[in-house]
Amino acid sequence: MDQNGLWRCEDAAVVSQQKSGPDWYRLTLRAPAIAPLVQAGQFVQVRVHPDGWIGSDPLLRRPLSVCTVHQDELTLIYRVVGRGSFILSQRQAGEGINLLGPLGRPFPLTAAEQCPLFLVGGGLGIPPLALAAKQTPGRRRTAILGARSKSYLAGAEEVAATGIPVLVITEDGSSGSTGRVTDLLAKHLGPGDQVWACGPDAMLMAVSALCDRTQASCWLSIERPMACGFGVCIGCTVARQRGGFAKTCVDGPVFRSTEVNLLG
Amino acid sequence: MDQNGLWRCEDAAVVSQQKSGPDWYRLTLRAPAIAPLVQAGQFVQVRVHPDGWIGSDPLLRRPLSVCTVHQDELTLIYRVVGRGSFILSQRQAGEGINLLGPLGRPFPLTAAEQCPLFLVGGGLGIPPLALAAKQTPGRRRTAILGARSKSYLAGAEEVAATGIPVLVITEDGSSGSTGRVTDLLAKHLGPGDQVWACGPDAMLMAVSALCDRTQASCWLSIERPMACGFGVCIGCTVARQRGGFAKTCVDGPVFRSTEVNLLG
Amino acid sequence: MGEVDLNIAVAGIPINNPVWTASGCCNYGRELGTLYPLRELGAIVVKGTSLDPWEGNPGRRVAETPSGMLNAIGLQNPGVEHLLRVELPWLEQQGATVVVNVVGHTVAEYVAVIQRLAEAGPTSVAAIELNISCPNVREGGIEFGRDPSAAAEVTRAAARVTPWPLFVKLSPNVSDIIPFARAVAEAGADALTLINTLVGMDIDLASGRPVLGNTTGGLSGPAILPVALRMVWDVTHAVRIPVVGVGGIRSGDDAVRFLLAGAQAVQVGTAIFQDPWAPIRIRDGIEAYLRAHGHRSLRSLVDAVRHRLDG
Amino acid sequence: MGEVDLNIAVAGIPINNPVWTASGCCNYGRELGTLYPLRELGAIVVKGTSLDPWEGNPGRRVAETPSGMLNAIGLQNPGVEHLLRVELPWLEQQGATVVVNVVGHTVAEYVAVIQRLAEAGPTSVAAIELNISCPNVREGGIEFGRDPSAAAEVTRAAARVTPWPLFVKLSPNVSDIIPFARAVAEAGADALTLINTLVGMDIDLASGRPVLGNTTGGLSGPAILPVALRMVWDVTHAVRIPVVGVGGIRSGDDAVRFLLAGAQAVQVGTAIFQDPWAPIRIRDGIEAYLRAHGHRSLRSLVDAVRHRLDG
Ligand SMILES: Cc1cc2nc3c(=O)[nH]c(=O)nc-3n(C[C@H](O)[C@H](O)[C@H](O)COP(=O)(O)OP(=O)(O)OC[C@H]3O[C@@H](n4cnc5c(N)ncnc54)[C@H](O)[C@@H]3O)c2cc1C
Ligand SMILES: Cc1cc2nc3c(=O)[nH]c(=O)nc-3n(C[C@H](O)[C@H](O)[C@H](O)COP(=O)(O)OP(=O)(O)OC[C@H]3O[C@@H](n4cnc5c(N)ncnc54)[C@H](O)[C@@H]3O)c2cc1C
Ligand SMILES: Cc1cc2nc3c(=O)[nH]c(=O)nc-3n(C[C@H](O)[C@H](O)[C@H](O)COP(=O)(O)O)c2cc1C
Ligand SMILES: Cc1cc2nc3c(=O)[nH]c(=O)nc-3n(C[C@H](O)[C@H](O)[C@H](O)COP(=O)(O)O)c2cc1C
Ligand code: FES
Ligand code: FES
Repeated sequence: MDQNGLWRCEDAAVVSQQKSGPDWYRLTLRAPAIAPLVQAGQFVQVRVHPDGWIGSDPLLRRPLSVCTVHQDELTLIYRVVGRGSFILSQRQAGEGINLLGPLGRPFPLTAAEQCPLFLVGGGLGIPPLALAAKQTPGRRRTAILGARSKSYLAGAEEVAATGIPVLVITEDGSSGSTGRVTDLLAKHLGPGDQVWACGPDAMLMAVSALCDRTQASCWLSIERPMACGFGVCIGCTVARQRGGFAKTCVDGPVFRSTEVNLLG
Repeated sequence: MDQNGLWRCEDAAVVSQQKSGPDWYRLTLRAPAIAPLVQAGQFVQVRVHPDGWIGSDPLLRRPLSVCTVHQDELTLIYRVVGRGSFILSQRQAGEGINLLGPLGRPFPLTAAEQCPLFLVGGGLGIPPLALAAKQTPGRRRTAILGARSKSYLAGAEEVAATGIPVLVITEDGSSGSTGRVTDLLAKHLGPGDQVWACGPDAMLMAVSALCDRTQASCWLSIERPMACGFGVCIGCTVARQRGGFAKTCVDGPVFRSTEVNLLG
Repeated sequence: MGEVDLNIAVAGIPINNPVWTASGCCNYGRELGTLYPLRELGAIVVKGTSLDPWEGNPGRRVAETPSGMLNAIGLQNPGVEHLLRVELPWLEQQGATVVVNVVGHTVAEYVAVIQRLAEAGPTSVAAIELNISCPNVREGGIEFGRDPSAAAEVTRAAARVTPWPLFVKLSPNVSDIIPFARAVAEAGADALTLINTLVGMDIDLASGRPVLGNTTGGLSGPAILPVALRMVWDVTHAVRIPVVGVGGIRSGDDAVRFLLAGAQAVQVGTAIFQDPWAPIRIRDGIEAYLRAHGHRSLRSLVDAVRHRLDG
Repeated sequence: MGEVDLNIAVAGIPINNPVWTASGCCNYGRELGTLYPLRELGAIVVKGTSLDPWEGNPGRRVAETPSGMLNAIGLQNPGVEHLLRVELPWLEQQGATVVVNVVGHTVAEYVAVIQRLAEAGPTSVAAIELNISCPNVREGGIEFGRDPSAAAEVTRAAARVTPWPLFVKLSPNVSDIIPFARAVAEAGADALTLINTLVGMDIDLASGRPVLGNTTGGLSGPAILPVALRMVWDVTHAVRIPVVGVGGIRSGDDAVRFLLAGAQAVQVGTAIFQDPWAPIRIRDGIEAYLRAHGHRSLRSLVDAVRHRLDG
């Protein structure tokens, strides 16, 4: 198979798989064709089945954001929410996992802006921010990470490991301050600042509204159910503010907040 | 779950799984609830998926005859022919495999007949004859086992291990004499003898015709695709000579040759 | 946490839980009865029963498909006299709630089965379920279930003679199921069961010929769940008589989807073949869902859905 | 062992292999084109194309089901002008064989799309495929595909204006597909594509509401293969025009089943989402089957099946 495109298909080898929280896992894969290409905010489409599995259920791949990249390895952090993620959590070191990727439009990494950059993540929105911190070395960054409680701060370690300042907030106060990421962001955000946010829709809408009020610019990484992940099915749409729909898999997952209407 | 019936459902543990021929495997399972109950000719309905697999494909269990029983362990010998048997072949020692069984009407083990008994098996019809030899200690038995060539004599070792005389025949002469089981059987069978045969339909029909000509009595173990394996779907039928259809899963798989019409 | 009350009356039949076994997937209950008491089932819908014994189809009868299976049993059954003489007395001993699925080639045959049952008056029978996916020999073999007026005719005739509530089981192989639901409701059906199997087939690669002896067969199992759920939804939004949902259900969550679509009970078929305890598991799964969602009873969920449908 | 010749002409279009990508599952080919040359595909059937751009449906558009998926894209597409200006010139450069899938709300809209294409006369276009599973706004939203006379009407109008062979893609959501096949064949269709998706739905357990923004969606993928295969079989036994099979195909063996049922080519849709190389794998699988069964060419298998159908 010819793979000269910008995205590849490869059987990645499981380097390690660890349960790292109540319901979330760290999965490191050796993926020499894909890992070096990944830009922060991009994702891979994961075939969750064992090697050689003959069967058609579950049918579709599962999209997971890349959390960190080290040479030819990449790490995914994911929560077990259904059968796909459950099956994935059963794969062990040495097994193969088929990936398509890297997919999607990354964060605006190349924009050489000088303003402060806030990386805001909630729950399973935190992992991609680790790569975002790593791939923006020239910028003044602060991470603001939230979850319902300490053990759900999946990926916070990876963000902290990049060395950037990290502010943590949990709903039950079990780590950092008590409250939600917007409570912290409101204290630090100033006009002209930039925010990259990843998390559930409700959080993204609150962050976006705060940015509007503060006159900060805002990018959102949006999750929508996907069938293909590479642009052919038009299944993963989000409404555009100017009308019509954008594909979150190729036009996103990262959008300027002013481009999209999460309720549309 | 209440399991007071004659058949049980249990998560058996894989004791060992070995590829033992070009396309066939020996699978030994610890199945304390089922193993002690098995009578020769009976089968188990095997859920081939890994433990906890969440998915609906393949949907149905796979019927496999029991080859040997040792205390709470049972051994299955099976050929990889499609996706179910392939998935089964990937299961490893320590994993769990869910079984229903023992199912089906066994060979007429309790009939205390004095005539010579020929156990005739072709290909994957050989394995259940090992248990048949073991469970008929008081009888004068001879096994006649055939396959296309030596490496396809799956289960012949288990039959030989029971200590009964074994005659082997292969189509290419790579083991024993050259030809088909009926060639050997014709040489030894006499009027009033008894034959228990298991193998492909074409072989069963040839054996049955030979028995008719020789005035020997004949029992056949018949394979039909099954949905349930325990009598509720009426999917596994074979035509009865007197009209209508019998279920191979509960009325069989072992039938008196005069009961059934394999072409019907 | 208190008990969740799973009792409900469907078309006047009181059942202790909403999970029934589907016709043709539990025979007459004897096999499942060796595993658990049949009283644990909301009801047991027995194999399609005809006036005289039916032999069924020759050749291969079942084949597996992706997340589903095809069957071409051909409604093999030993007939109504056998049911009355052998099966119903045993089922009565078990305390089972029995629904008799009735089949026939002509309206007169359907009627005769029900009349014979009515005459004998077995107390274990709680309802009649008309399987109208049978070839209508008088109309050149077109199914009763594929023509609304034929469906109405057989329903009307059955309603006239049945002393029990009448369920009509609809075929999904139609352009629009609503006219069928309306026609049989008007003709006197007390409740609807849907769906029966979709027509499908498989071809053998070696011979190039159909795998099943009957060429085509009925597709069942998880593969058809989305179609069944849509038809239940369509029908509950169009007619007022109770609906029993069936098609691909293999978990409590699957069953709850049908209840949320407006069904008052569900039937489990193909899932039994993989797991004979499936109906029990599904019942327990429904109970767990109700508890987690603050319902003290199944009635409370069913009423809430009805309210939404009416609103 | 010599080469197996996969060339075949379907309704007069010469194609170099029988595996096409299905409409709506390959967009306009750009994404797959980054992976392999589009000339490797027998043909590419582009996304349903309307006169003006269609926005598509709001809310959730896809959901997974057992061995299948539901989609409610709502035929989002940028319209025929965009196709002509942007997509077809690029497809022509790639040397792709293009089939344009056409959609409309009225007969006039279907006709206008084809006329506009005919006017521009792009050389990459090899055929038109009418998607008649669209709501017929003039008839109160009932699909063209659910009424044989409406299907015939739109086919007749399209046949009158198309300079290319006309394929009509039938809906499986009908009681009997044969009258549709006959009606559109008589109305001038050169070939038939079948099947489109089955109507299904899913319900969210937390909210109790439909998962898809559009309530119902189209069921595709392996789950529907047995239904598609049966409809292809029914139609090839009833009409003489060529049939292209589609529905759940994900391997060479699956594709061969359709060829054995009488199809002359196949389309691959949902399988692309799991494996974008699926069409290539399937083509190679067909070739391997032909070789193993002693066919020097696809034509030889297709002719053998035709002979059996005629016999
Ligand atoms: C671009 C992108 C990046 C993502 N990155 C991460 C990540 O880094 N870590 C992580 O834990 N999760 C991430 N998700 C969500 C993750 O894809 C889902 O949790 C996962 O697909 C659930 O699959 P399942 O089979 O376990 O659940 P099921 O609910 O059984 O899945 C059924 C179907 O719903 C889809 N689905 C379910 N939940 C979601 C969801 N939240 N978003 C999109 N589709 C969903 C599945 O893909 C599947 O098709 C991401 C999603 C997207 C779109
Ligand atoms: C009572 C009984 C005992 C058997 N004992 C043995 C044994 O000891 N060793 C052994 O190797 N095989 C045995 N078989 C055959 C074995 O069940 C099939 O080879 C197996 O089911 C194939 O499954 P698959 O998924 O690999 O093949 P697929 O072809 O992918 O299976 C598809 C479907 O066809 C059915 N099927 C396919 N081949 C057969 C067959 N020959 N008989 C019945 N159903 C079939 C499967 O169960 C499944 O439902 C037995 C069959 C029966 C009925
Ligand atoms: C093997 C088999 C036999 C069936 N026999 C009957 C029958 O006799 N009467 C009937 O109304 N439905 C019959 N059905 C249909 C089921 O009752 C049910 O409607 C259908 O299988 C869908 O449900 P499921 O997916 O849970 O199996 C049969 C189904 C199967 C699989
Ligand atoms: C996401 C999606 C979009 C589709 N869009 C169209 C379309 O625009 N026009 C059309 O005729 N069919 C459309 N279809 C139907 C497919 O072309 C095909 O007929 C159907 O999906 C069955 O094939 P499959 O199981 O291989 O996907 C679409 C299918 C899917 C899954
Ligand atoms: S997931 Fe298919 S286009 Fe985005
Ligand atoms: S396999 Fe179901 S009755 Fe025999």
